Amino acid sequence: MNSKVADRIATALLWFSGILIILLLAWFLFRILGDGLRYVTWDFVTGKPEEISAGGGVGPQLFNSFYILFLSLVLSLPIGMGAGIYLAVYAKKTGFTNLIRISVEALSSVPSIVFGLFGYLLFASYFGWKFSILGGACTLALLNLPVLVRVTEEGIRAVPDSYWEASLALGSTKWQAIRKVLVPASLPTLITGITLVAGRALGESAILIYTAGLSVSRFFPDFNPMKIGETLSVHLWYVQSEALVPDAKQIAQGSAALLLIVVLVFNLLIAIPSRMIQKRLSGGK
Amino acid sequence: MSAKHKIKVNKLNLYYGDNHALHDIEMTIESNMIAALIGPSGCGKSTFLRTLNRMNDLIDNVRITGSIMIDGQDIYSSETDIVSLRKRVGMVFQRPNPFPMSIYDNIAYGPRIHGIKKKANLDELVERSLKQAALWDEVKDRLNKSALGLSGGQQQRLCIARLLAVEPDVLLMDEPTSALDPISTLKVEELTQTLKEKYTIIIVTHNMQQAARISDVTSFFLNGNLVETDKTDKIFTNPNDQRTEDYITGRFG
Amino acid sequence: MSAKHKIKVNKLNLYYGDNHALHDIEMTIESNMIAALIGPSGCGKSTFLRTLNRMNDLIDNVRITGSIMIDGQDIYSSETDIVSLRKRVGMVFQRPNPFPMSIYDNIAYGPRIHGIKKKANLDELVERSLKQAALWDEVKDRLNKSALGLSGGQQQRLCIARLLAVEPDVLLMDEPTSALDPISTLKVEELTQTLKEKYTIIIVTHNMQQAARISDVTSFFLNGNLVETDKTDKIFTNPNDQRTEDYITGRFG
Amino acid sequence: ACGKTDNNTSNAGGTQTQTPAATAPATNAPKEAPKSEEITGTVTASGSTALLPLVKAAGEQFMAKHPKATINVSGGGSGTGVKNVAEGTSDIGNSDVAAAAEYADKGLKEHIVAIAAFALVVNNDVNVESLTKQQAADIYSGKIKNWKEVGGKDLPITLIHRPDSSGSRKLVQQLVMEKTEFSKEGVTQESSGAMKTAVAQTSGAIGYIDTPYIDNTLKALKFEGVAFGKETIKNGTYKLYGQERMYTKGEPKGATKAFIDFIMADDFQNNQVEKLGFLPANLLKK
Amino acid sequence: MRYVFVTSAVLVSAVIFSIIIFVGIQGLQTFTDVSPLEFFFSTDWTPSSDRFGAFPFLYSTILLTLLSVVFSLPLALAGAIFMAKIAPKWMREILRPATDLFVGIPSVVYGLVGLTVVVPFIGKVVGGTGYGILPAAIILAIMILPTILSISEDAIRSLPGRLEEASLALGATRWQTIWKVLIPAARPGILTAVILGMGRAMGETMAVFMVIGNSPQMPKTLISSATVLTTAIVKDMGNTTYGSTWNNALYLMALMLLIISLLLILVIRIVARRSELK
Ligand SMILES: Nc1ncnc2c1ncn2[C@@H]1O[C@H](COP(=O)(O)OP(=O)(O)OP(=O)(O)O)[C@@H](O)[C@H]1O
Ligand SMILES: Nc1ncnc2c1ncn2[C@@H]1O[C@H](COP(=O)(O)OP(=O)(O)OP(=O)(O)O)[C@@H](O)[C@H]1O
Ligand SMILES: [Mg+2]
Ligand SMILES: [Mg+2]
Ligand SMILES: O=P([O-])([O-])[O-]
Repeated sequence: MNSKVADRIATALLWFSGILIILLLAWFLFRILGDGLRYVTWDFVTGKPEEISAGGGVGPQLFNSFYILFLSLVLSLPIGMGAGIYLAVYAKKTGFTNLIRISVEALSSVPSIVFGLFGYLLFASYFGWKFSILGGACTLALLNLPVLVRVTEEGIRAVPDSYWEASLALGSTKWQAIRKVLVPASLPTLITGITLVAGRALGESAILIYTAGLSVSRFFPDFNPMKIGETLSVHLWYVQSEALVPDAKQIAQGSAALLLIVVLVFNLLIAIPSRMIQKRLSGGK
Repeated sequence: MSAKHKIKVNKLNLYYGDNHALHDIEMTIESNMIAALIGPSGCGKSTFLRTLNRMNDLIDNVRITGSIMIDGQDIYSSETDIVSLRKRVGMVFQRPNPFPMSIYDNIAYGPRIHGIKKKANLDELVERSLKQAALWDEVKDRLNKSALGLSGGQQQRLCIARLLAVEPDVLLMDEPTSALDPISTLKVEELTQTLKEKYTIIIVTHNMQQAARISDVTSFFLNGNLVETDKTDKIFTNPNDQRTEDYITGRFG
Repeated sequence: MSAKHKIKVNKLNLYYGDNHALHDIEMTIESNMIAALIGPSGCGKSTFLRTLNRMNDLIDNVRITGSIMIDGQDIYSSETDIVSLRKRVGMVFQRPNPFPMSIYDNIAYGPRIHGIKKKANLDELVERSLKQAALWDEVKDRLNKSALGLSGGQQQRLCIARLLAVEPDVLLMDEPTSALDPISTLKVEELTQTLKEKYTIIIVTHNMQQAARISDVTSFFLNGNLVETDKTDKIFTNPNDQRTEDYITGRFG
Repeated sequence: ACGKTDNNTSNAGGTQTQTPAATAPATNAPKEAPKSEEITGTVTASGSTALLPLVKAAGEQFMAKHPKATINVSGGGSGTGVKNVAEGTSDIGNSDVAAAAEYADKGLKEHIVAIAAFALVVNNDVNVESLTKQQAADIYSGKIKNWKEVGGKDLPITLIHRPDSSGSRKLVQQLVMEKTEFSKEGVTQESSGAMKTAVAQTSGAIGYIDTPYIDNTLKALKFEGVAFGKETIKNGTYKLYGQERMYTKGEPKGATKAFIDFIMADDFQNNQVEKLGFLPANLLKK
Repeated sequence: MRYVFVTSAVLVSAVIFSIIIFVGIQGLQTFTDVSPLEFFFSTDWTPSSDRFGAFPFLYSTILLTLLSVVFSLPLALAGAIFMAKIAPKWMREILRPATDLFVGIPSVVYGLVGLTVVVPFIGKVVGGTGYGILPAAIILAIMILPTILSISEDAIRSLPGRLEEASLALGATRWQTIWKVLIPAARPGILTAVILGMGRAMGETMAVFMVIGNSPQMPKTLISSATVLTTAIVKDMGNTTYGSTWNNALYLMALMLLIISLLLILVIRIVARRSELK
């Protein structure tokens, strides 16, 4: 009956771990939101930052976060999906595709600080863009590429072969089959991937310090992509480490809470349509 | 002479890499007939069927020699447009494979990719195809629901309707009923009988009763060889080849 | 009285959520017999088999009423120890499912979890079980190789040997040969004949020839109902129920 | 060496002027009749965190005066400022110390904009009021590890450093440590502000920051018995100060020039600099 | 159309190659001024006096990475087993999105919590400043927990159900089944999870930067100020001139990071291939 006791103890321990993880996560949320939520006022979210006195907002930083995210997706989605489709559909098993596959894996393992160095030298310095929203977006796009390639490939591979065959057997070209059947059917996976990428882009700091800079345009919103463009995550780090404004700690905590809310909302916003698509695709089953 | 045959296969050999899967196949198939392909598992029935609309082109390392003439034209010649070949020679698969879209969009898929955009034309085509596939009455009220919500048998008829909407003239069917229940099977079998008035149908089946029930001619494959082709009656009562007889009477397979 | 029967099933009903999958099943099975369960796909054969060692407990939303007595003890009573029930009532599955370990470790797995630790005892048990399962000669030189390297038929016999090593007295087999080639099938069938001297065997099969060849009694299921149970000879030559006759002569299914 | 080609020089101020005018939404800037000498363009300044309060304040005042000009100021440390201006990623590099020798041939132009005193600061729980130069050097080189060795209570010393990029650190090296090396013990903080927070929060901590940062959360030590002040610096008894520099790549142009001129002008020098806790650039010359 | 796809794929390859070449060339120039022996084995990092011993950074990186995995793995694995095999459905439906959310939390936010909660706490309990490898490892352990957990869970969940059935049908308890059959069978997946977690821990920069103390020395204890490769790069990259020995040395550290990451990927591939062969 020894094994039964062991079973019971193990089960209890596993339950304990599960609960501990939930508690840990809850504690984390509580900490961040509990410390920061009270600073997240409308003025804080939309206001311009103050350089010296207390009471500055993070409006431009929030705007830049989304603007850089948007630009980086515009840049990386076509290439990432293109490469993903190539690997999933066209690529036969050759040295060439193997090389590409290894490249994607290698690229996804590159520490973000290395991307930061690369982006700084290439965009800020060599292209002479200085610290700019565009430079940040381009570097982020590089960071995102491997994730997008992978989710596209996985998404399309997960689509049953039969769809592909059915479409071709109806006399479609490969491109028609990809566009009208494969990509729509893999949309939920793609959307999940995009959420992942967006989360990374919103949270990235090491890369952007070197490419997008540490301050913001005085105009808000400023759509000029060549302007310096500190994002919210970078601001959080910078403001607490520079600590020049008297309310630096509050701004940092408020930014942390705001970032968390943004990530949460983003997840929700994307999860809902993705679930709806999923439902439609599976015929409500 | 040869133009009189709908399909004429000449010394067809197919290799999957080193695996010689079809040996010197010779066959002719006439219009408005149902030809059944039978044989034990792995004998090359599906492989042969898929050479007829060049679906094997999708597989790496496939090598083909010999020729297949459809309407007097060699489908393996370099001039052949594979896309329009596949439009003419449609295929139904073993497992129903509707797209994850509405019933309507499934049927309209083929016409749309071939350039029909007008709603009225599409509506008419969808209705006609579904009627031809004996599915219209069952689905006419739910055309905008997902096709994946249909039962297996309905899905298979939907796939046939989807095919009919691109107006092929040859239909290839690879064990189209093996995933279906008996009642759905019956419906699909009945459907083939009405379709053969307009189409040439080639059907692979494991079920010898089915071959006997629905086909006009039957070909028996064994280990990549075509053992014999003959009138279905003849094959099932008095085949020329001993191996055919052994197979049909259940002595192996 | 009832203690004389090895297994006695009383008014057994099983529901998967709302789906009433087994209706008032009544059955008795004696020791040292092979009982075959036949019936069309989806009729509840596997479901019934799995009630006998409570494998259905793993599935959410399963509800069971009625009782099953094995050796006079209700296996669904609250006192029953499921783990030791499963030790007594072993199961072989449709697809061979060896663990990704060595052959030796596969066989020794059961004894080890039941507390046998001594190398000598285990060695002996492994050898005896493999011999019983007619696999010893084929694998005795590669006991430390992965079991996944065996052929399908060998894997299935390995699974049987693995079961025998825990010394059950009832063997449940769910289509144990349907994934196997004819020669492996034959070996497994022969094995059942030698095993029945020591065990009570209940086997689900799609293959009526197989049921006829190996079983002593046969039960015919249809739509979750047990239509009839009788001596196998009787069922296959002169069944009581018209539906059984229809099924056996291939009129449906 | 791809980064620092001549396109950077042209970037300093002048060429920038069109970009914002072309794309920045004009609606945000108050509509004014275009003046003939209206200043437009973006100036980015980075570097010394010691000088940061002054540049940020100057930037705000400048922008208030010139609604179409943007001054972007960030820290990073003096080394960062010099590097950024040399490589063309900033228009102005702020520094507490003269640019390192390696920048000699980069065509950097120095503008001394203020004098800044700095002080050795300690946590409020340290009961030492003054350190000699030798004591300070021994503490920062790790020779002295406890406050009791310099007359305080028994409390271990925690060193708070600035990174190598810091001008303040270089000043301490030059003025206090001379040839001795900094100990590697202790914690390194990114900026003057962070140094202040760390010293204020860590028991037994010592650090160094510019005097504009000093408030009652921590304690400034006398150096060689002298407290910092305008007079003690002027008369040469308080030795811990630096000349604050703004570097440009070549002669400043456009908005950059206007901004530096604004800071150097008497109005700012006489009325603002001291208010911000700094001393005018010409203090020592007077 | 095909060529568009090929071009995209080639582009992706080009990116990684240009990064490797670029960082490689720049980094290797260090050796014109610094001997490899000094760079890799000296513990004295005083670039202002031309002493470039990067060993402390490498050492701390490895120590920190291993420590975070050691902290994270038991809980992550237990959580994965719990989610895959034990948790009721409703609980799984809380845990899954919760872990997903935690992957999405920006690293600076983790850093901030480390700085405002963990560092002061350690300072209070153990004494000292509270900065060092320990708080960094705690924060990283929380950061990589969801990564390890969800990949391991997938690995366990994707095991064929027949393994579990086979074990239970032999009279094994659930725990015996999990411990003796499922975990060994899922080992390649779990290993992959651990390696990916290691990669993430090793590459993390800002969160570590905020809590590790940043002294360029060999850490004597887990709560003495230290520097890892990533933070060494961030700390000085901004203020060293391109082409200087110091700057090159930072690129060499980036190259080391890159090489270690690539090696980890290689390990994953080998693990994957081995489990495929089986
Ligand atoms: N994609 C492929 N690559 C390599 N060999 C293949 C491939 N498809 C089929 N084969 C081989 O070709 C031979 C014929 O296969 P095919 O699928 O045509 O048989 P079949 O008669 O349709 O069998 P079944 O009745 O089981 O469908 C077999 O030996 C099979 O293993
Ligand atoms: N896990 C489950 N959840 C819900 N319904 C189930 C489940 N397993 C089986 N069923 C349903 O119970 C009925 C009986 O299934 P069962 O698997 O017992 O049939 P079977 O006779 O073994 O069929 P087959 O010959 O195809 O194996 C079927 O309608 C099936 O859909
Ligand atoms: Mg086939
Ligand atoms: Mg079954
Ligand atoms: O003023 P610093 O930041 O260079 O010390």
